[in-house]
Amino acid sequence: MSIEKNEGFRPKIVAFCCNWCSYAGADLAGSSRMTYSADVKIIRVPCSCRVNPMFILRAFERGADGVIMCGCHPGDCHYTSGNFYARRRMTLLFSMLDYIGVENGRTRVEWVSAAEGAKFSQTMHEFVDKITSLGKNVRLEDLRCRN
Amino acid sequence: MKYSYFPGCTLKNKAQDLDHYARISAEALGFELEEISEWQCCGGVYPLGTDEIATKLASVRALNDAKEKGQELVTLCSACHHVIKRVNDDMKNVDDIRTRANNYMELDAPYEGETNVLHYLEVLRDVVGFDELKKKVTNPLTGKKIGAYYGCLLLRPGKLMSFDDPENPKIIEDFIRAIGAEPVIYPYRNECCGGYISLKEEDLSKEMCRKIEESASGFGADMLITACPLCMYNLNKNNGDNLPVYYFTELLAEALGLKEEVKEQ
Amino acid sequence: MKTEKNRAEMIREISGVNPLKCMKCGKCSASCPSYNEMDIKPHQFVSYVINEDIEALANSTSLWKCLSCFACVERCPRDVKPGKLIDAARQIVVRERGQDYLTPDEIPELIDPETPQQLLVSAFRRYRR
Amino acid sequence: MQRIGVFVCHCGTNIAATVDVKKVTEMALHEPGVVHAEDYQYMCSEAGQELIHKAIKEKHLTGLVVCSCSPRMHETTFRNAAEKAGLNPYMVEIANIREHCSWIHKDIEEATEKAVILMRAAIAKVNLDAPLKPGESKVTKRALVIGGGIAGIQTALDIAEAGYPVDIVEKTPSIGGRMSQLDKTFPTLDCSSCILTPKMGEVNAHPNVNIYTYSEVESVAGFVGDFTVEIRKKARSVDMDKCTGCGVCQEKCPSKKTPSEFNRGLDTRSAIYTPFAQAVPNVPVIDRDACIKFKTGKCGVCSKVCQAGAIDYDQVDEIITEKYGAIVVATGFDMIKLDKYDEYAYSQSKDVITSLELERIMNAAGPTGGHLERLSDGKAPKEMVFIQCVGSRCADERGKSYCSKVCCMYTAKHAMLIRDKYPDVNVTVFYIDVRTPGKNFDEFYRRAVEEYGVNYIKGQVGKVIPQPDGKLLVQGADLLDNKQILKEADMVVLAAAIEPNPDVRKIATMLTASIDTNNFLTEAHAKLRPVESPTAGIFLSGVCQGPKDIPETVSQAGAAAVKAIGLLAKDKLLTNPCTAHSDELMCNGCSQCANVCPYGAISYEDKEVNDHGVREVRRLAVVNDALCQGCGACTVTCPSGAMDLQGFSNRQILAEVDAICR
Repeated sequence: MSIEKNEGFRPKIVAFCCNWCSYAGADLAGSSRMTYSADVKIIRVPCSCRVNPMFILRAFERGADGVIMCGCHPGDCHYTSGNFYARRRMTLLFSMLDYIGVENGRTRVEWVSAAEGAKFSQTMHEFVDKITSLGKNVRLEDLRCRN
Repeated sequence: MKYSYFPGCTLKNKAQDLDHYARISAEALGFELEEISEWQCCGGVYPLGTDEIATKLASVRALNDAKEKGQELVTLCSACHHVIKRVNDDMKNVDDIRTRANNYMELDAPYEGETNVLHYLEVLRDVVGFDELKKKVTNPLTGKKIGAYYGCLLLRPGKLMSFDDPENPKIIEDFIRAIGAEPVIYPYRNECCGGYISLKEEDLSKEMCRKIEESASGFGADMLITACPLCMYNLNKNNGDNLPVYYFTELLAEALGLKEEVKEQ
Repeated sequence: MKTEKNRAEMIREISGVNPLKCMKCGKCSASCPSYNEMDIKPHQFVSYVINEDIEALANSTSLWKCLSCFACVERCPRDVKPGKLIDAARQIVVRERGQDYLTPDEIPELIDPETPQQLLVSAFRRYRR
Repeated sequence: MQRIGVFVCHCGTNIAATVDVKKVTEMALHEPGVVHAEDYQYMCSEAGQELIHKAIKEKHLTGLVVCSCSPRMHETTFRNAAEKAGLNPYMVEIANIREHCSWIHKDIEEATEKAVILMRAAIAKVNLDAPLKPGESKVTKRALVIGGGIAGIQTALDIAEAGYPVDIVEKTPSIGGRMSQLDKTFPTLDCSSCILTPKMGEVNAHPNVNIYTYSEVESVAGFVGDFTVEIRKKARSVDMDKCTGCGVCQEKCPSKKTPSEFNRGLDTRSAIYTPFAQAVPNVPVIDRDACIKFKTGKCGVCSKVCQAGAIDYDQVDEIITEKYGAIVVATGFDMIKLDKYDEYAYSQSKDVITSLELERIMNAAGPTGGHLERLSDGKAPKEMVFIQCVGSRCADERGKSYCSKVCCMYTAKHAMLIRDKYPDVNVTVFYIDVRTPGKNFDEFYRRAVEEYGVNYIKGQVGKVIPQPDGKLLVQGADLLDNKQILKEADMVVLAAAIEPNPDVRKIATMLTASIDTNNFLTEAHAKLRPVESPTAGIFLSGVCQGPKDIPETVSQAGAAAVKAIGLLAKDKLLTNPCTAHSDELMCNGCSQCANVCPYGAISYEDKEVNDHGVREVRRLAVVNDALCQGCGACTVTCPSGAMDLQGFSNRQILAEVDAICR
């Protein structure tokens, strides 16, 4: 219902995908022609553990409405344990986002394997719907940069 | 242990003694069935349609009543169990049904599938324990060869009812062993008896009962027991005296030495 | 009057079933205890809905022969569960026309002293609005 | 400031049909640093690469952005093209406007807008790219094959023939795998043992092959060219050097009640056993869970009867550590458990069996001596029913989503063999589809129908109903005749789905090789790199990658061997230059990075630094480029921001974020 309210709103969504599983999963979604919204833009990183919380804050600072991070399933990390670090870091970061004014629903972590094109597409659908229903995000500001 | 109890239409009317057997046995086994006040009939059939709300409300009322008392909900009749358990699942997992049912009910707090629904047999298996039951049996039905008749409603859909293996159940067989008799396993025990259609399609349901009876007798059963009053009626009607069908609570009371007591009352 | 397309959509909606998932294995028809009584067989329900031939389903005796025993629901390997489609088709018929398969006048002839309440309750629930 | 060239590929119509490539090209020229932009039909072609070459030379480009397919597809192609023109290959970035754009969007305007944004992000990244130089690492010239079935045997033989040493690790007491359990093979009806046992002998005798049976991989460390593997050689309780394989111990062993794994539990074996008569090595093992000596301390019969004195109750597990350059996974498959499919009465009747059990029954060395009989009463069957797709092609959680691929053919084989040997036995097959894509496959199936009179019925079975007289009633559908059938049968054979060996998940985790939702190992590219794992140095052989029959398995085993040989033949490997690097002036030596590094690539050194004129000795993190795999875990954990990843630096990723959110 709230989706209808925000009709016409095109969210900016950044997706961080690890090279080994989720980026390959996105490729598979592509080659299988499983559509999802063009509002999602993917940034390739070697591993989900390369995603610095700073990157996510920066995205919100620059006007992103949602940020999603995808990695290999727990236990399947190409670098053995990277996604565990990522999971812990994101849990911590997400728990603080509310405090700085970003709703919980604007961030998400999802595990997508190289074989899960359908899951990638489905996840992006859901996420875009969610962000669309939340509407435009408040832009974070770095107070140090204020006069 | 005290449970909220949903007796259902048949056990409250035509088959009152079966309900008495259940209550008195429960008492002997150390748990109490507290009948839900002002319960309404579950409807007898689970409405499969995803947009059916009104037909699910009776179940929601019973479930919410149990929730407010902080009790688990025990059912005896297979059909009630099937309907209430599935409605509970809807209330827990289907947003649309939950929202609409709650809008209609206007409860103090919305009902979201909190109540745990148990069949009487599950209480015997998981709370009392069949070993414990066996110890309390004073009048074992030794020598009786009994076929368990599950029918469809208790077992299916397997994942949702999560009662027992829908294709190879054993809970009633274990029950039969616990009351000292010998279970007879036969393949038609989870095939439908046609109870639902016996009003209008008598011949079809007769044929189905025949198959069940033949299979059970073929494997050596002297009698059948069931947890569904409708199955019991339908099978008895169509079997004649060849293979009597009893309700499981009756044999339970008998094994616990309580049957005469009930009769005297 | 609703179009066949509307009605097919309604069946899909009420049942929550995507008939396109069917791989035509026939396990539903192989499991159905009322198979021989049905004019349109359980596995055929799927293609009738896909082909939007709902009028045929509405006139089918199968709607009233289905036992709601869930054997097809339990065993369908493709998550299609034709029993749900049959139930939805029955709903459509009952809702649209109020065409009752059972009327109160019939009852006295059909029952005997032992008939459990459950049978009447369920029959009414299944057969009429 | 970089001088960047942007190259936009049409990919025929794959990109150009949905993305306005001209517009993307034009927009590129407005971006900072871009001095050249052009589009072309197929950028990856010879002619396309020539365009890139020419532009680099003429416009003195220092960086490239190619807007094309996924970097996982052609990044290497374009990097090589850049290198040929004298540009450092790591100055190339790909904007993925095919898989992530044109293929998944339908609206041209939307897709074009997204393509431009993806291009901007790539340009922003190239602007901050720096030339990188790969290091070198050594190659250990030895291969490891995990699994000793036909896939593992063939791979090992091919690698050994090329002159490289190979070790096979096999979990069970003998190599041979599933193929050794089969009676005949389709579509030629060759005897399985007759073609397998010579190969088992050959691989056992090969001077370059070393076989560890009754052994499991315990741990894997290292990376392509330089893996270190620990192998647990389980205590066999029999000295392999002394044992002559006479078999007396197995005969005399008083504990004979253990279900035989080889015969699928249809009969029993002794506690000291070889799985089958042609086992390689022909040395028994003592199953300590079944052995009376191990359970009670009393017995020792095998030791008394062994003239070679080979029995050793005190043997312990041994851990062998070995280095390998390449690892081939050949862990194979098993059949699914049928406990969720009891409508077929598998657990309720002994006469309902799986196809693999039928293989054992049909085999002369099997539990019935090759005589087709009912396991309940030993009677010869007159009516046999086969049920296809039991647990295959399922959308629910009971079964597997995929087609198991081999069942249609082996069922035709079984039906044909039974009709041939026992012409009075009627055979009925309930099928959903008969799938026979393979050389001489459909002809084989047609022969079963036309020459042998096998009765194929299109329709699935709903229930198998055991009858009081011991017969089975099969209730199925005949969809072509639109009938429900009740067929009386003496035996029912279930074509149960196959699934990857359950151990493969553990092994894949050790190897950091990707695995799909069905536990099949993922290949690096579904079409172009089908025998390689995305993890360098790991190769895939046989059913661990997906359902396959024997000829396909053998071909893939050979292909995996060639890929492994190609790797072992190199003296040096170029390492990934995208490694972590610590800024000496920012590092405070806190050790956080070393704690998270999965490769132990970070160490600490006391080093003199010149911090704005202050000279002092500090404890600093130093990354070993040869060990670093470039995951980036350390870069995020570093509290001072000293650690950064080359090729994926903080500034680069932030620039991409900025470009996308602009």
